[in-house]
Order: sequence, then C-alpha cells, then structure tokens
Amino acid sequence: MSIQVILAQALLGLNVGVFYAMLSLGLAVIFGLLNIINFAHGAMYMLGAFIALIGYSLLEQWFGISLQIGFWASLLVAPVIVGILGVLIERLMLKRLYELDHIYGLLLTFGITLILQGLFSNYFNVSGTPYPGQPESLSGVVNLGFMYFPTYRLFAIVFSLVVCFATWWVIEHTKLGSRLRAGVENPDLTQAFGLNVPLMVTLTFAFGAGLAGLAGVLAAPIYSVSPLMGADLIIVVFAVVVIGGMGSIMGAILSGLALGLVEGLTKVFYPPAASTVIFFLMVLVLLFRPAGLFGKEK
Amino acid sequence: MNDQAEGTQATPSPIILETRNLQKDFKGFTAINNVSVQVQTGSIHALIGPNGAGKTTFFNLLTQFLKPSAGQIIYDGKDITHSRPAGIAQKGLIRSFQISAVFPHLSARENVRIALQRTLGVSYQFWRSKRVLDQLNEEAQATLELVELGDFADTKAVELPYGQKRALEIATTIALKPRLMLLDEPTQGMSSEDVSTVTDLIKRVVEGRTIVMVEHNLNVVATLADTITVLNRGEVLAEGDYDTVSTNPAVMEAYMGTTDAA
Amino acid sequence: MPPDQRPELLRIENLHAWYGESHILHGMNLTLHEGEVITLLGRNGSGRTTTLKAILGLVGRRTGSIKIHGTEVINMPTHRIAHVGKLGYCPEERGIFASLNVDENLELPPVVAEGGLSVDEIYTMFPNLKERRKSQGSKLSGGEQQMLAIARILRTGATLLLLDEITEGLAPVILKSLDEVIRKLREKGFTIILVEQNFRFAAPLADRHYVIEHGQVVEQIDAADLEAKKEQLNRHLSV
Amino acid sequence: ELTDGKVKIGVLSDMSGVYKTLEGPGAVVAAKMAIEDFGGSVLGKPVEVISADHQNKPDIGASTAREWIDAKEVDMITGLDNSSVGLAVQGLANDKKTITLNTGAGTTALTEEQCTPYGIHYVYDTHALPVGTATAMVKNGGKSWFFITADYAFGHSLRDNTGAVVKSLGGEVVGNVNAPLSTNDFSSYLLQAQSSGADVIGLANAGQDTVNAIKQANQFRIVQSGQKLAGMLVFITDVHSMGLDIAQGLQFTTAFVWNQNEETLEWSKRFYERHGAMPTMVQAGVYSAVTNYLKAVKETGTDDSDTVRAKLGEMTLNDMFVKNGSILPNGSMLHDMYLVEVKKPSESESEWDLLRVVSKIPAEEAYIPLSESKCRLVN
Amino acid sequence: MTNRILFILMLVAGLTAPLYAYPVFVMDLLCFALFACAFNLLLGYAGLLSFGHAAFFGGAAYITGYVTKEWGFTPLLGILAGAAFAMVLGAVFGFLAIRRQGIYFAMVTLALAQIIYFLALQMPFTGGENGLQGIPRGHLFGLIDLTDSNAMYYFVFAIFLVGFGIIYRTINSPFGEVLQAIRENESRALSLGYDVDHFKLLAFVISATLAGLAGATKAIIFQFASLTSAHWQTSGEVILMTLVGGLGTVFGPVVGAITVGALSHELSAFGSWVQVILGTIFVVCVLVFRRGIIGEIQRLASRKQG
Ligand SMILES: Nc1ncnc2c1ncn2[C@@H]1O[C@H](COP(=O)(O)OP(=O)(O)OP(=O)(O)O)[C@@H](O)[C@H]1O
Ligand SMILES: Nc1ncnc2c1ncn2[C@@H]1O[C@H](COP(=O)(O)OP(=O)(O)OP(=O)(O)O)[C@@H](O)[C@H]1O
Ligand SMILES: [Mg+2]
Ligand SMILES: [Mg+2]
Repeated sequence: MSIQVILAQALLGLNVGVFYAMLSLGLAVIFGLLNIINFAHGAMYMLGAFIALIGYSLLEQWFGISLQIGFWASLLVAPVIVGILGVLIERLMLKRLYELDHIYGLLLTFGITLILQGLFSNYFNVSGTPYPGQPESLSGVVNLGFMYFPTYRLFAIVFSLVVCFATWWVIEHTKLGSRLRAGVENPDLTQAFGLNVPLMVTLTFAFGAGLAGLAGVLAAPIYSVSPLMGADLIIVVFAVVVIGGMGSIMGAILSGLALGLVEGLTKVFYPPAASTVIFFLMVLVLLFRPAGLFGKEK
Repeated sequence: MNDQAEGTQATPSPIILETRNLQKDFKGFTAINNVSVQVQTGSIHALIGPNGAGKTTFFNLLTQFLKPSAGQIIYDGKDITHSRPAGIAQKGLIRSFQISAVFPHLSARENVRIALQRTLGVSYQFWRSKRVLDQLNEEAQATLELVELGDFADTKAVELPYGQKRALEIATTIALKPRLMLLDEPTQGMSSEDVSTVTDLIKRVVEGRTIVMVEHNLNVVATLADTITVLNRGEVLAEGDYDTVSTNPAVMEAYMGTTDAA
Repeated sequence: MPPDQRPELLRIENLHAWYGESHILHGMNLTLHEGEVITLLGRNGSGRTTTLKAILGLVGRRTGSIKIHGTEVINMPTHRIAHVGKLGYCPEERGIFASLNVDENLELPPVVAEGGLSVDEIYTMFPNLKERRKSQGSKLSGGEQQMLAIARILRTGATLLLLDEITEGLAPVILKSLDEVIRKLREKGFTIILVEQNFRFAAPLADRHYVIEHGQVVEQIDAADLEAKKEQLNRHLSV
Repeated sequence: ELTDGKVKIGVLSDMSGVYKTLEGPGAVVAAKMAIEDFGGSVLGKPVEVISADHQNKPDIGASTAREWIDAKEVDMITGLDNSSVGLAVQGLANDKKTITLNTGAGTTALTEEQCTPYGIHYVYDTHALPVGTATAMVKNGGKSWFFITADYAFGHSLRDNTGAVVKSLGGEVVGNVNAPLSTNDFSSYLLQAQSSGADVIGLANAGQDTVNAIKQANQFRIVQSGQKLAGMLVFITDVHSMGLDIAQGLQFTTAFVWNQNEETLEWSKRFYERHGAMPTMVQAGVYSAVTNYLKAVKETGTDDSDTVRAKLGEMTLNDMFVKNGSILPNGSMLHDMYLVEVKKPSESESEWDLLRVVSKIPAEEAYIPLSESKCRLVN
Repeated sequence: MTNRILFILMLVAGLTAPLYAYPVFVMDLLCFALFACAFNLLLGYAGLLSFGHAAFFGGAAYITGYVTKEWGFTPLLGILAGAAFAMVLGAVFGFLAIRRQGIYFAMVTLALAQIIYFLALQMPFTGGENGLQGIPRGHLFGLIDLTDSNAMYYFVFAIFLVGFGIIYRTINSPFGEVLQAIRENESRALSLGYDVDHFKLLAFVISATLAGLAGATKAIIFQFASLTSAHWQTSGEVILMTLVGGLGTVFGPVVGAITVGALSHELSAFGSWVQVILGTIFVVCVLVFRRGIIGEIQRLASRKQG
C-alpha cells in the first residue's frame, strides 16, 4: 500500500474524527457539568442536520414561508434552535433528576431519542435525503498532491477543530471556565458564593446540545440527512468519551480525532472491524487506564 | 515499654504488627518515609501528628487500601505487604473509617449479622434461604448489648444518632472478633460528651485485642494510649507513652506550636 | 458603640428547615448587629451547620423569616442571597475546588460589594498561599486549605462571614495563626458567625454565644457573662 | 372452499427503516389497489389485508408471520423486502404450509439453496440484477471491476453473481472491500476503489448504502476522473432522493418503469394519487402478486396452499407489471427485466421522470435456468 | 405478603394464558420477563448497571441454536448448553468489568457486548445478518412434541418458573444479604473481610446465566437466533422493562416485560409512532413514575398500612 493511500485514508479518518470530537466534546461538557449522560445527543445531531435541510428547502412547502436559510445561516440557526430545545429539556425534565442515579438521566434522554427519531421517521425518508444547500464556494476539490479532497470536507475539518479548541480554551483558561468547573465540583457551594449555577447548567446543556446541532449541520452536505443518522453514532461517541476520560474536555477532543484516524486505517486494513475497533480499544483502555486516557482517577 | 504479659500468652509473638522501613511516594512527594513501628499485642497504640503528617496514609498502607512504595508490613509474624484487603480482614485485622461506616438501610441487628455471617461460611450460598442466618441473632444481640445498643436492634442504622452509629460500627467490628483494630480518628467531629462515650467504649472492648488509632484529641490519647507514635512530614518524630511524648521539645514545636495547647 | 446599638444586620425569626423528610430546625430565633462576632455552640447534630445552610438556602426546604440588611431572603434563590446579604461562607468541609488551582479558587467567588481585600493584600496576609498559587486545590495540606477557604471570601467584599468549624482537624500550631486572622478581621469590622466545636478557641473571640439544641436556641450568653454562666454552658455542652 | 370464510393477505414489510420507501406503506397501498381492482372479494367472500413492520429483523418478521398464520388466519404473505427476513419467513411459512410471494428481497437463496414448495420470488433477484447492468458495462469497455459490498448475505450474493457475469464476458475483478451494513461514510472504500484503478466500481449494496456511496463518489470526483459506478440494486426512489445532478448517467437494472407504457402509466398515476410517490418495481410487484394470487384462488375455488401453488405454476402471468411471466417449481418468477439509465436533468420532464429504458433483458437471460438450479425441489 | 399474592396471581395467569392469548407471544413475553428478572438481580440488588446483557441473551441463543441444529442436541440439553455458554461468558465479562465502578462498569460491559455482536456478525456459523435459522424444536425428553404450541408453552413456563425461583432464592439467601451490604457500603463490606469482587462476580455470573437461559429458550421457541437479540438496543430494552416494572422489586421486571412487550406488539401497526409512544412512556415513567409499576403499588400498599 502506497504512502499516498495511507495519507489519504488518514485524512479521511481525521474527517470522521472531527465529528467524533465535536460530538464527544458536547457529551463530555454535559456529563462533566450535569452528570447526565445525554443519550439524546445523537438525536440532536440529527436534528441539527434536519434544521439545515428544512430551512433550505422545505420552509415554503411546509409552512408557506418564502424564506431560504442558507448553509452559513444554518451554522448559526440550527445550533440555536437545538440549544433552545436543550434548554427546554433541561428546564422541564432533566432538572428533576440531578439528585438521582445516572441511569435515570440516561433513560430519560433515551426516551427523548425515541421520540425525536420516531417523529422524523414519520415525515422523512429513513434512507436519507440529500442536503442541497452546500455553498458554491466550497463545492470544489483541492488537489493535495496525493489526492483530490473535497473543499467542503477540508472546511469541515478546519471549522470543527477551531470550534473544539476554542471550547477547550474557554473552559480551561477563562474565568467563565473556572466557574463552570467549580459548579461541576460543588454546585451548592458555588451557588452560595453568589453564582447562578442553575443558569450555568442550563446554558451548558444548551451549549452541548448546540454543538451536536452544529455537527449535524456540518455533516448534512457530506452524508444524507436521515432520521437515524445519530442512532448508531451515539454509541460510538460514548465509547470515544469513555476512552478520553469521562468529563475530560481535551480527552474528548483528542480521542475523538485519534479514534477517527484509527477507524479510518482499520477500514483499509480490516474493514469488517471498522465499526468495532473502537470498542476493542475501549476495553483495552479501561483495563489499563480505568479513568480513560485523560481522565483523573477518583 | 509497655509489656503486657497476658497478651503474650494469647499469641505466640508479643509484637502483633510491625512495619519495616515503610515508604509511600505520591508522584515525587514522599508521604511516608522510612517508618518502622512495632505494635505490642494487647496494647492501645496511638498515632498523632500535625495535618498532612501522613497518618491516614500510613493507615491506608496497613490495610492495603494503598500499595507501599517500599518496605514491609509484618502482621502476626507473616509478611502481608502484598495481601488483598479482604484477606487481611479475614486474618483478624479490621479497620474503621474516618467517616462513619455502617450499612444505612439495614437494621442494627443485620449490620452486626453481616459481620458474624462471614465466619459461618455460607456467604456464597445463593441457593439457601437467609433463614439460616437466624442462628446468629442471639450472638448479634449480645454484641449489640455490649455497646449498649440492645434496644435498637431493629432500628435502621440510618436512623441512629451519630454517637450510636459509631457504637454500631464498633459492634460490627467486634463481631468479627478482630485481633487488631485500626481506628481512624474515632472521635473526630464529636462533642465532648460523645467523645467520652466512645472512649469508654474503646476501653471496654479492648480486652484481649490490640488497637491502633489515629487521633487529634490529645485528651483521648492521654486517657487511652499505652504507646504514642508521633509522625511529622512522613517520619517518626518521637515514640513513647504520653508523658514522654508530650514533653518532648520537638513534638511541642511541631505539633502544639511551642506552648501547651492540650 | 456598644454592639447591640449598632444597626441590625441579620434577624432570623421562627426558622424551620428540612432535609427531605427530616425536620432539623424547629423555630430558630437569632439577631446579629454589625461588627459583632457570635458563636453557635452545641452538640453534634444540633443543627448549627444547618442554620448556616438555611441562611444560604442550601437546605431542602425552609420556612420562617431571614432578614439581612432588612431584606427578606427566605424565598430567594441561593445565588442571590450572597449578593443581597454581602455574605461570605466558609463551609464545614472547607470546599476547596480540587480542579482549580489556588489562584482560581481565590478568584472564583464573585465580588458582592466594594471594599474587599485585593489579591495582593490576601497574599500578604497568608504568605504560604502565595508560594503555592499554581497548585491544584487537592494538593494543599489541610491547614493551607483552611486558609484558602477563609481567604477567598475576604476578596469578595462580603462583610458578613459564616465560618463553619474552621478549626476542625487542625493541629494546635495552625490554630494559633487562625486565631490571629479572626482577630484581625474583627478589628476591621467584619460581622462573623462562628460555628465551633472548639470552645476554647471560640470563647475569647466572640461577643455573644448562642447554644443550640435540637434546632432551637436554648441559651444566649454575652461574653461578659461567660464566667457567671459557665455552669449552665457546661451542662448544655457537657464540656 | 375457503378455510375460514375469507381470504386474508399479509403485507409484511419494513415500515420504518431503510427500506420503507421502496416497499413499506406503498406496498400496502398496492395490495389494497389489487384487491379493489379484483372487486373486493373472491368466491363471494371478502378479501382482507393486514400489514406489519418487520423492522428488518428476521426474528420479528418470523414471529409476526407465525402469529399471522397461527392466530390471524392469514393465507398469503407478501412484501418481505429484506433477504434475511425473506428467508426466515419463507422457512417458517413452509413449516406452516403457507404461500409467500416475496416481492422485496434480493437473494437467490430464496429459490436456490433454501427454496421451498410454497415460496415464490416475484420481482427481482441478485442474479437478474447484474445480468443486464454488468453485461452492458463490460460491453462498453468496463473490463476491470472493484466491488464495494454490503457485508451480509444479500451483498455477498450480489457481488458473487455480478463477478461471475463479469468474468464470463472476459472481464476481471481486481478487488473487493466489504463495508459494514449502514455505513454512512464510504469515502474510504471509494478511495480504495479509486486507487485500484478499476474501470468500474460495483456497488453490491442497496438503499441508503448505495445512495451514500454514489453521493460521496460525486464529492470525490470519482466519475469525473474516469471511473464508472455500477449500482447493482437501485430503486427509482433512490434516484429521486439523490437527485439527477448526482445520479445522471447511472445505469442499473429494474423490473418496472412507471412511465414505460400506457398501462403502467395509468396504474402508476392512480398509485401516485394515493401514495404521493411513484411506485417502485417492488410496489408494482406487490400489486401484480396479489392480483395473480387472487386469480388462482378464484380459478381453483379454494385457498388450500398446495392447490393454489400448483395453479400459480400453471398460469401465464400477464398484467401491467409482467408480460408472459411464469412461476418455476423452485419459486422463481420468470419475467423480463430492463436496463435503464438515469436521465440528465435537461431530459427530465417532471419530478418523477427520471429513467430511460436502454434495453430489455429477456427473462431467460435474467434468471437462473432450472437446469442449473441448486433447489432441491428441482434437481 | 404482597409477594405471595403476586406470586399466586402470576402462577394462575401463567397457567391459564394459552386459553386467552396467543401462546407464542406469551412465550416471548416470558423469555423477556426472565431476562429482565436476571438483569434486575444485577442492577436492583447488586447495584451494577450492565449495558451489555444482550450478549448473554443473544450469545446463548446462537449456541443453543447451533448445538440443536448441527449436533442434534435435545431442546432441553440445547438450552442448558446455551445457558452454560452464557455462564462462561458472564465469568469472562465479569472478570474484566467488575473492578470498574458505575458508569465505567456500564461502558465496559457495553464494549464487550459490542465485540460479541461483532463476532455474531462475522463468525460463519451464525449466519451473519440472516441469523441462524431453522432451529428444530424437537422433542422434550424424547417424548413430548414441542412443535405443539401448548406443549412448548408449558415447557417454557416451567423454565421461567425455575429461573424466577433461582433469582428469588438468590435475593433471599445469605449471599443476597452480603450483596445488599455491598451495595450499601462497599468499602465497609470489604473491611469486614468480604471479597467484594468475588460476590459481585458471582452475582454477575448468575445474572448472565439466567439471561442466557432466557435467550436460549427464545431460540427454541422461534427456531431462530438473530443479531437483534445481541444488539445493544436489546440491552437498552431490558433496562427499560426493568424500570417500568420497578427496579429492585421481585415482580417488577415481569410486569415491566409484559407491559413493554405487549405495548410494542399492540402498537406495531403504527409504524414509527410506536417509537414516539414508547419514548413518551419512558419519559413519563422517569419523570413521575420512577418506582415503576410494582414499586408504586408497594408504596401505596405500605401507605395504607402505615
Ligand atoms: N493521593 C495523594 N496524592 C498526592 N498527595 C497525597 C495523596 N494523599 C495524601 N497526600 C499527601 O500526603 C500527605 C499526608 O496525608 P495524610 O492524609 O496521610 O495526612 P494526615 O496525617 O492523615 O493528616 P490529617 O490530620 O489532616 O488527616 C499530605 O501532604 C497529603 O497532601
Ligand atoms: N444532607 C442531610 N440530609 C439529611 N439529614 C442531614 C443532612 N445534613 C445534616 N443532617 C442532619 O441534620 C441534623 C443537624 O445537622 P448539622 O450538620 O446542622 O449539625 P451540627 O450542629 O452542625 O453538627 P456537626 O458537629 O455534626 O457538624 C443532624 O441530625 C444530621 O444528621
Ligand atoms: Mg487524616
Ligand atoms: Mg456542623
């Protein structure tokens, strides 16, 4: 196998990796702050993609609104809408579960996932609808020397990396971040100091959900938009978060990228295992580093 | 210093527990450094020292909750440095916790029964009815009475007041017929009244057993301890009975802050 | 000005508090004037910590009246109380954030009023904290954690300090420096509620002592009467 | 005489998953149309339809079928658009002596290794599909092939059958990669295919997998840089969902084109009015299968499976879907297939005007001849 | 007390079920009920959330299917072989996972189960996506023809009762007492000299074996072993069933399995709406109905008494 092919495959792996990173980042942020395992994260990713799709091509047909929300606007609109949904879910439901065992949050969001998936399956083709709104400016290919790479994918990689590292920087290096971390560790005391923890929690959940929505918009031009697009992804993303270390922001980002690469290369060397290799790794990691690669032992 | 003749009869060795050059490092920081301590059978041995001296760490090493970086732990003539936590408990070395450790939703009797049950050897028998455990009720009741909890046998542990929780915890420990008990700050955060209750209790149950305890309350130490080891910065600063230790200038400097605070 | 003629700062009336089903405070009454230092004494589980938490709204449910600077706070969400009451809280278990370093811990609580100490002033007051500014909270020794817990509420400009068992588990040598800190704060005019097990530590610092039993105030003793009422106090606390 | 005073037809299909659009609720519509067109009753007794979702899970399919037969007096089951489900239900129905008219599944195992006396495979199979497509492509110079195969029975069977056709015409298979079912990112496999330098990239998969692969091939300019894509199983709904921009020029084999002639057009329009989409070959097949089943019942005067099955074997099938079709003893329904090409956007006159028939593949060429059948009922 | 009444109710309902319900469907419910009970033993009584129980359920089904189909095992022997396989698999999973806590435990079990799923998909004998089909029902003790629905039904009901009995006894055994102690305060149990890991492991193995028993029985009933049973969604479903019925109650999982099973069956005609409706039920359960059906009944009963 030539080095060109390996390089090309690695780049594709990275492409998958940025989606893992972005999704697991949102999941890690939510888990870190709320101790909630957001099973609905995959559904929110799907929702993001659908908002982009509906905004681009169905507003008129469905609601009689003659408005078209283009790709760039979707990058803003979809995360905001998904974020608002996140606010509703957090305020109306999750809020009542914080004192309880993790599994209740998991179950609730599992239920929400079923609802969202079911609803969209009723109105949309499960086998996927293409997103027609990919901007002209990104529709070309870039000659990387060893391969032609779609400009859009390159854009998605760079854009996601910027979002991921910006998020990391905010959480680890700003006052806002230190307040969030304090809120995670001891919400009561943080509140007693005069910080509005419930609001922080709500906004964080909304932010995590918004990240999933954003990933969905980014994915729309690459994959078909389908009601089930988040269903299997979510399990893989869980694994990514666990490998990175539950609640570790950098862990989620780096292991997302790394596992995308690993998966990409597995597709070359032993394709049948591509969807399982991450779970093998997860078992190994948990056996030798129980708290994940970047997690802290309790 | 404190030879207890009758203890020597009960066990072949007068020294029940010994550490040899014990050491524990946390990422470049040495919490326990070259500590060699001998505990006489049948004595109450107290461990004191300023905050961060390494007392809790030392305890955790003894009970295998932490693995030593170097050195040896000899219990009853055998090297237990690398034993499993449960295995050590089965040999009669039992610890209590800094925070109270009971099974909150079991009754006081059931709490004690769980301890007694182990010696019955039926604990893995998932095919038998738990009624086989009723034979332990009498002994459980007797143990509860020893710590004056006889009337609370059917009360859930979570509903007991703090002092009685401590008592229950000790009852559970005694039920295992330990030869060596490790108590970590048994009076921490207690009001003076509870402190004296617990002190009495310890005095009462010490018969035939050895106790190693960590304690900040010097009154308690003065009343109970036969031998005191003072730790400072992970090393043994002084050792001896209360009078020897409390008048040691180095101890006064490091622990009490020169004047007598006790 | 004698303490009880200074303006009233905190008034608690008929305060009840619950953790879930268990009813802990049964009608607390307590008044505090500006610049006073009081202690809450009592046995374990008598409800002293709970009183502080109830003021901050950290208990499950509470009823009655809590007025700080004349404002009713009983129905306020916790995060507003600190601002309204210019409150600083130092919890029983110290509450140092393990994932934050010393600087971050120090700068975490938002400023609630003018006139707090600057970071530099604080580091002058607690020189050994300065050495460890970049260490994680979890790596500090017990004494340093205690220092930090007090230091960080001084920065916020809070003038009413709720200090819970700040001497617990500390070696005598550290107690001495804490004693000095509290004296300094007192001189600067801070109002302080001390919850203390260590009566020997608290007695010389306070203007007044409240004895709490089963979630109620059963005795109130002025510092001046302490000698006279020693007998009574001993009975309550069985010191 | 009818055993239970009525004829009950079960449409067991994917109602919520990846195959929903190609069969699913549309198949129920088609079955109902067939019954109405037949007059709503047979031998003076009512004809009913019952439907359920097999969720693409063979166990759910089989247990639903079992309940239908045991407890709900279902006489015939159709649909079954998934090879695994199809095999499971056909096996079960055989135990229960119930006729299945499989319209949706592809695998030739239904009429070969696992054939049964009651199982009929009606619309297409993994042998019929490549015959037209692969032949046409090899003849146009696509000598070397690289397969991207859905990693399950259907995909393997499609790949092997296509490979055989390619080799028999002097072409060669230079590589293959098995992609897990429901892969959403084919780019890696596509690049492997690209670097193999093959003339043709054969997509031995179906549904969303095919759509994704074709879309992504477009992103990576694979067709533009000279390689051809061969979709082995493509439905009109897939083309519709991809859009002509992406799908144009794609050639594949189908059993039915809705606007091929007056008869199909008339029926398809009626179908469109009720369903909101034009029929796939599978949905049209359901109509035909139900109609012919009812004919057989009517002509034999019974719903006894053995009798009806024997009658179906004797009939020559003729309706808007099939011309001169016949059902072989192994269950294979012999009929002509069509090689079609996706129109250019400029050629399309309406939303669903997507395909152009290139050539007809005669039934004898499309299907495995009885003489070569591996079915134990035949040889 | 309530338990005795419920048990009699269950017995009567079980014995008479074929009179008013489609037996194969009831058998399916019984398998899921047993599966949920086995799962509940672990989560409800040992506090361990396994997200990989489908591996035992599905794995055992494949083994049972294979040995009865290819090696001609009798149905009973085949089922026992499946359960034995689940036991071994449970020991392996348990050995790897038991040292992990909470959510990590759940994740390790999930990962291991995904690997089993991968094997089920790839190994030649499983039939991949097609599943292992045509498993014979055979004759029980060489005498009773199990292709007869009623015979099969009572055979399955007997298996269910045995499995249920084992779980009930385990909960109320000396071992069960220690499990409860471990769940309440693990480090204390350890310091009392209990090898906590061994107890958890044993609980895990028992649970896995019975989950396997349920899966193996299902394979014989439907003459089929498929990927569905080994998929992670099956692990999710069993959690849902247990919670709907009542976590940590003896009968909860049975009631939960029947409720969820019946519901998805009755609603199956509604296509994707099933998902929406089930999802809504779960959301409602988690928000306002957390004790589950049996848990709520018990609470009401004890309220009336108190
Ligand atoms: N896991 C750990 N990692 C790093 N340092 C640690 C760890 N555990 C303890 N230490 C350090 O080891 C030293 C000894 O700690 P230890 O808990 O044994 O003190 P101690 O004597 O019990 O004090 P105290 O009276 O406050 O309970 C302290 O400086 C502490 O910061
Ligand atoms: N989170 C809680 N949930 C339920 N009960 C609690 C909780 N916290 C405290 N309690 C109970 O409330 C009562 C009063 O507790 P509180 O902490 O106020 O006592 P205290 O006077 O501060 O004593 P201590 O010396 O133990 O700190 C005790 O009986 C205690 O068991
Ligand atoms: Mg300590
Ligand atoms: Mg307190």
